[in-house]
Amino acid sequence: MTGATAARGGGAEPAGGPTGEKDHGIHLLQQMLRIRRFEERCAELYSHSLIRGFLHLDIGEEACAVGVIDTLSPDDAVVATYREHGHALARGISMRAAMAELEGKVEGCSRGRGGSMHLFDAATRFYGGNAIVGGGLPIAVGLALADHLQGRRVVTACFFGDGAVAEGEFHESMNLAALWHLPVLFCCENNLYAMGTALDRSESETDLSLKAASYRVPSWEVDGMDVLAVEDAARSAVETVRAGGGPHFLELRTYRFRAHSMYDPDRYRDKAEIEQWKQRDPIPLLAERLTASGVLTDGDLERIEGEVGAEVDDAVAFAEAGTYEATEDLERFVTSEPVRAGEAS
Amino acid sequence: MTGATAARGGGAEPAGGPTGEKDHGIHLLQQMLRIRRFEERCAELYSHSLIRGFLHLDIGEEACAVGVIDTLSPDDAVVATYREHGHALARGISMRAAMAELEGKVEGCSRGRGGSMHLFDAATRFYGGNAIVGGGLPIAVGLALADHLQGRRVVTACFFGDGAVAEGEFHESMNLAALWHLPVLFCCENNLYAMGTALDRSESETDLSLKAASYRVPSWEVDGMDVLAVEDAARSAVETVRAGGGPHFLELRTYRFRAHSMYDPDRYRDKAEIEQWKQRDPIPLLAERLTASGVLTDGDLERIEGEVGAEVDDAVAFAEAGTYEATEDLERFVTSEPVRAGEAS
Amino acid sequence: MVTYREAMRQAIREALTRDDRAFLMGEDVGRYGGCYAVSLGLLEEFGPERIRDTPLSESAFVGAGIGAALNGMRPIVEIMTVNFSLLALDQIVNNAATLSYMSGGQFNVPLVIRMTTGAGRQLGAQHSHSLEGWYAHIPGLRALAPATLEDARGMLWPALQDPDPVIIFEHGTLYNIEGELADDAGPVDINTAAVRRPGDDVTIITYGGTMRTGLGAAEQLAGSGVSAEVIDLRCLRPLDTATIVSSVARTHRAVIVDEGWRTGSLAAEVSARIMEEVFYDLDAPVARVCSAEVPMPYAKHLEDAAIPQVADVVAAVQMLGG
Amino acid sequence: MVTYREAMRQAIREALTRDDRAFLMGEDVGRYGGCYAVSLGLLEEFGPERIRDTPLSESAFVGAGIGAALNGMRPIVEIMTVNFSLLALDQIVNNAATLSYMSGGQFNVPLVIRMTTGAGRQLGAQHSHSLEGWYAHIPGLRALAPATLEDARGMLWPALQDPDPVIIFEHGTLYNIEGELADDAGPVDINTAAVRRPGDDVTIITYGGTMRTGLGAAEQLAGSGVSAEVIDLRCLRPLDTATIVSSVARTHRAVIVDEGWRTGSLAAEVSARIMEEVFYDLDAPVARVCSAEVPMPYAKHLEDAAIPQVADVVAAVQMLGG
Ligand SMILES: Cc1ncc(C[n+]2csc(CCOP(=O)(O)OP(=O)(O)O)c2C)c(N)n1
Ligand SMILES: Cc1ncc(C[n+]2csc(CCOP(=O)(O)OP(=O)(O)O)c2C)c(N)n1
Ligand SMILES: [Mg+2]
Ligand SMILES: [Mg+2]
Repeated sequence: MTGATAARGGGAEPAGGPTGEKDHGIHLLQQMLRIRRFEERCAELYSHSLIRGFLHLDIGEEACAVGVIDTLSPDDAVVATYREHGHALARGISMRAAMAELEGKVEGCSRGRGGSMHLFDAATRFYGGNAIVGGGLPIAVGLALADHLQGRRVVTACFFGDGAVAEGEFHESMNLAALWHLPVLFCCENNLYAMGTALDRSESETDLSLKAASYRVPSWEVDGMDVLAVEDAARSAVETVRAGGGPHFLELRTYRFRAHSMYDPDRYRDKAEIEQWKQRDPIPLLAERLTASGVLTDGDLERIEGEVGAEVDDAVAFAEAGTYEATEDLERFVTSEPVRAGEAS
Repeated sequence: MTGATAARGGGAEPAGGPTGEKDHGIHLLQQMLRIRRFEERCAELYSHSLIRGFLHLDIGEEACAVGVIDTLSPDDAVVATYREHGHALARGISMRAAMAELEGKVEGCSRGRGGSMHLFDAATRFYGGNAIVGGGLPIAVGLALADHLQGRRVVTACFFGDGAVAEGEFHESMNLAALWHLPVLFCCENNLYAMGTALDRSESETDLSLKAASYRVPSWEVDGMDVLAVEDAARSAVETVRAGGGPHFLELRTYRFRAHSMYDPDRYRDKAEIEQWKQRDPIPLLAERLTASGVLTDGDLERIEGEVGAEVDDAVAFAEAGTYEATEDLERFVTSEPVRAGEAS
Repeated sequence: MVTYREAMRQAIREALTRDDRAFLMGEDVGRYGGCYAVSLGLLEEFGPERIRDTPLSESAFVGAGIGAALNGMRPIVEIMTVNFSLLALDQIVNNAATLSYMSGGQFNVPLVIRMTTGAGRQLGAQHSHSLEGWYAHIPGLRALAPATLEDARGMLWPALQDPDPVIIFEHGTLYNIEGELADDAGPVDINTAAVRRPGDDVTIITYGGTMRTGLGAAEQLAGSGVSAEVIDLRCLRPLDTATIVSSVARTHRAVIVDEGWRTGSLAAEVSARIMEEVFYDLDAPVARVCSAEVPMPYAKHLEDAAIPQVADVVAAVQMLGG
Repeated sequence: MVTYREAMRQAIREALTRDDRAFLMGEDVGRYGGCYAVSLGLLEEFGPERIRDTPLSESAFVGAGIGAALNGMRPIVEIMTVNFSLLALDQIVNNAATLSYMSGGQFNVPLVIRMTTGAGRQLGAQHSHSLEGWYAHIPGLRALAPATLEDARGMLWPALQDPDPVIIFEHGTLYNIEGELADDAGPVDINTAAVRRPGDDVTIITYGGTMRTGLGAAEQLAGSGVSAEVIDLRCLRPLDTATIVSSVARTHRAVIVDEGWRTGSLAAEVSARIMEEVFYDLDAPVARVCSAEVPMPYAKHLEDAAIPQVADVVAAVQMLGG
C-alpha cells in the first residue's frame, strides 16, 4: 500500500454526511468565527500587555482545526502545537478558560501556568499545547499505543506544522506509528512557512505525500482553506484509522494571514502572496457557499457574529475578573497530587 | 528526479574500469582478506582479554567497505560506525596502528584513547569510528558542507547500518544534504539486523529506496556480498557526487556472519539463514570468479594468505611491543594542543 | 545466590504480573533479551505486546512512553544506556517533567525509564557517561540509583506506583554482582538514603557505581583505625538531605564519591547542602572524589586513573586529618 | 548608544569580515533576521552561503557545524534557544566535546555555538530553561556567558579563535539593554571572571541573566552600609576559581546568584569550590539564591516568584550576618 492522495484542489462539494445539513454548515461557520474573533481580541489584549509571552495566531487556518476536530468523538484525543487556540476552541475548551489562561489567571484551563502555548484540558482529552516543534508527535504515538493496548477504538489527532517535518521526531514518530499500526491521524498544517523559512528552503522534497509513503502511511492532500474539504478528508481518514487501518496523514494546505508571532515583522513574505491567500479566507469562502445553497440567509451572519462577539466579550470579562494563583502555591503540581476537595478547575 | 535503482540482485560482471584488471581484482581480494584475518585475530585476542570493551566484527560484510572505499581518492573523507575495522583498513590505516589501538597502546591510531569503536586517522581523512547509531551522519554533512563552501571537489562517504535509518538523525541529515546539494555518499550497510532487531521489525517500509526518494536522493540497491558490484555502483555514485550531482544513497545488502558483538549470543537469527548467507561469502565469491576468469591462478591464494597472515602477525607483534600512555598524560587532548616536537603518533 | 541482573528481572516480572497496565519497551528488550540480558526470557513469558522491541528511535519511543503513561498505562521504558538518553532528553525534560505542572495538575506521567549508566568497562568516551547528576537537576523527575541487590529488586515497583516520572540508573558494572536475596524481598523505600555502614569519624557519601568503592575505602580505613560511615544516596532526586546532615553533624567530616565529572557533579550539590546545613559542625572542608574531567579513555590504565578508586577515597579521607 | 543585540551583531560582522572561514548557520538567521533580530541585515551583507538558514533540524545542523569545523571552517551555529539545544545534545556531548580526545589529538572542533537562554519573559516551562550549568559540566567544551555590552561585543572573536568548541549563552532579557560601547571595542579575555563592583563585606557571585540582579542587590546593600563585591563569572567552563577565592578570602562571606534550579546548579559547584579552597576563611556558610525548583510558570507573578530577584539576594546577604 502506498499513499493515496485525494480531495486535491478546490474541494468539491462533499456528498452525504452531516456536512450536507443546514445546521452543520452553520456550526462550522460559527466555530471558525469563534476562533477568528477570539484571536483578534487576543492580538488587541497583547498590545495592551494583558497577554504576554509568545502569542501565535491561527487566523487564516481555522478550517484545519475546525474541519478535523469536528469529525472526532469525545473520547478521541488531540495533540497540538503552540499555535493551538483554534484547536482548543474547536475541541470544546471554553473561551472563558482559554482567555483566562492567556491572561495568566488561575481560572485558566492550565491555571495560568501554561499561557498561550500550553492550553490543556483533561475533560476533552486535549493534551496541549506543545512549544517544541515536533515534540507532540511521539506523545501522540504513545496515546495511541495505550488505546491500542487497551483495545479502545479511539483516534489520536496530532497537529503540527510543515516546519516540523524536518525534525527527527517527525520521522521517528511516523515510523513507529506505522510499524505498530497505531490509530494516529497525523495532521500537517502546511502553511508554507516555518517562521521565516519557506517550505522549499526547509525540505529537499516538498511533496509531503512521498514522505508519508516512505513509512507506508496513506496520505491525503487537502485544501486547508475549505473546511468542507477538510472535514470530508478527515472523516474518511478518521473512520479508517478508527477501524484499525493504522495511521493516516493529512496534508492541510493552508496559510497564516498574520505574522508568525507578535514579534515577527513578517519581512520574508510577499505582500501579494498574502493578499492572494486572503482571497481564499476560509470564513467568507464557507459563508458564500452556504449563502449560495440557501443555508445561510439574510441576517444569519449578523446573528452569528453577534453571538460570537458576545461570547468573546464574556470570555474577556471572565478573564479580567479572574484571580491570580497564590504565590505560595508556586510549587504545587511539580509532582502530581490528588485533586483537593472543593477545588475549582 | 526520483531515486534510481540499479545493480539489483547478483551483480553482473561490471564492464570497463579498473575492476577488469588482473591486479585490481587481486587487490580487492587481498583487501577483503586483510580485514577477515585481522578480525579473526581480534576475536582471538578478545578471548585472551588483550582487547576489551565492545568489539564489533565486520566479517561477512567486507565487500562493502572495500568496494566503496576503493573508489575514493585520497582527499575524500570517510565517516564510519563502531563496526569500522574494515573501513579503516580499506582506507589505509595500517594494521599496526589499528591493532595497537585495539590493545590500548599509545602507538594506536587514536593513542589507545579510542579503542575498537573509535579508530581515527587524519592522514587518510578517516573521521572515526562513531559509537552512537546515526551520530556520524550529521558530521558527514558538515564535512561535505565545508568542501562545498571551499569549492573542493571532494566526496564524503558516510557508512551506517540499517538500524540507523530509524533514527531522527538519518532523516535530518538526508534532508540537509539534499537541500544543500552536498557531496555526500550515504552508504547504508543493510545487514538486515540492528543487534537483535530485524529490519522489518524496525521499519514500516523496508524498501529503503523509497526513503531516499522522499528526500530526492538518488539511490542504488546493491548486492553487498559482491565486491565488484559494490565497486561498480560506488564508482558511478562517487563520480556523480564529485561532479556536483548532490548526495547519493547506496543500499548495500549484506550480512554479518558473526554475532553483533562479543557479548551477543545470537539467539535471534536462524542458523539456516546464517548458513545460507555464508554461501555468498564475498571472499570465496570473488576468488572463484577471479579463478574462473584466469586472473587468480594456482598458488596465488596461498601467497596472498601468506602475505596477509604475515601482516596480521606483524601487527600483533607491534601492538604487543607497544607501550601504554603515561597516566600523567590522562588529561592531554581534552582540549587540543599543538603537536609537541619530536612526538610519535 | 542471585545477580543484580536477575534481581532487576524479578522486579520487572513482578511489575508486569501485578499490574496489567505495565509493559516494558525499548531497543532489543525482547528477542535479543536486553542488551545486558536483564529482560532475558520475559518475551516468552509476557509476549511481544508487553515486552515490546522498538526501532532505534530514542526520542520517539521515550515520547511514546510518556503518551502511554498519560493515557492509562504504566510503561517501563528501557533506554539501553544513559549515553543514548541524550537523544531523548527533549522528551524527558520538556514533556515528562513538565506536563503535570504546565497543565495545572490535570495530567500526570506515571512513567519509569530505566537505563544503564557509568564507566569502568573500557567502552570509551561515547559509552561511559555518568549523567545521573543532570537528571537530578530536573524538577518533576525522581531519580533512583539502586546499588544493591535489594534495591535492584525493590525499587521498580514503588517507582511504578509513583504518579510521576521516575528514572532508574543501573550501573553497568553492577549487573554481575551476586549475593543473597531473601525470597520475600520486595518493594523498598524510594525516598531516603541508606546508611550502608555506620561509623563515627567521617562520612563517605556516594551512590550507584561508586557505592562499593566507598565501602571498600571504609573497610580499608577501619584497618588504620578510622571509622567511616558510608551513606548510599539511592534516591538522587529528591535528595535526602536529612540523612546526610545527621551523619555529618556527628562525624564532622565528609567525603563525597561520585563517578560524574567533578565540575557540576551531584557531589557539588551534596557539598553545597552540607555547607548550607552543617557548616558550623564541620571540622574540615568537605572533599570530593570524582572522575577526572576527561572524555573516558579506552585504555584500562587510563580509565582506572580517570574514575574514583578505593585508594583515592582513602587518600581523601586521610587528607581531611582529624 | 548600542544595544546588546547590536553588540552581538557587530561581533558576528567582525568575525565574518576578518575570517573568511567563518559563517553563521541556524534557524531563521537569514531571511527572518534571527529570532531575536541579532543577525538582521547580515544576509544582505554576506549572502546566503555565509548567513545560512537551516531547516528545523537541530541535531543535524549542529552536527554539520562540527563536521564543517573539522574540515577547515569556523562555523558559528545559532541554536534559537537553549531549550531546543536538548535536541542537539548528542552531537555536542558525544562528538564536539570528545573528538579531540578520542582521536588522540588528531582532530579538533573549532566551533562556536550561540544560544539564547533563560527565563523572565513569560514563555512558560518549555521555553525558559537555564541550562548553562549542564554545559559547564562537560569536559572538552568552553562555556561563556556575556552579561555586558563589552562581552557581547568581544567574546565571539576569541571564541572563534579557540581551537575547541565554545558555547555562548545570551540571556534573552539582555538583548534590549543599552549603553555606551567604545568605537574600538574589541576582543575580551575569555578565561577569567570579572569583578564588576569591588566591595569588602561580602562577595556576590553571579553570571548571565542574574548579573544585573547581583549589581542591583549590591547597590541596595550599599544604602544600608554593606559593601558587596560582585563577581561576574563570564566564563562558566573553565571556571576561574582564583578570582572567586581571592575575593572570598578577603570578604569571608559569599552569596551565589544563579537562575538555574538550585539542585545541581552551577551555584552548587561554586559553593563546593569555595568549600574546598577557602573554608577556613569563611565567617558564614556560603548561600545560594537560585530559581525555585519548578518548571517555569507563565503567569508573571509566579515567574517572578520563581527566579532570583534583587530582594532575594539582599535578604540572603543579610541572613549571613556579619
Ligand atoms: C525544536 C524547536 N526549534 C525551534 C523552535 C522555534 N520555533 C517555534 S515555531 C517555529 C516554526 C514552526 O513552523 P511550522 O512547524 O511550520 O508551524 P507554524 O508555526 O507554521 O504553524 C519555530 C522555528 C521551537 N519551538 N522548537
Ligand atoms: C543511539 C544509539 N542507540 C543504541 C545503541 C546501541 N547499539 C549499538 S549498535 C546497535 C545496532 C545498530 O544496528 P545497525 O545500524 O543495523 O548496524 P550494524 O550493527 O548492523 O552494523 C545498537 C542498537 C547505540 N550505539 N546508539
Ligand atoms: Mg508552517
Ligand atoms: Mg544492521
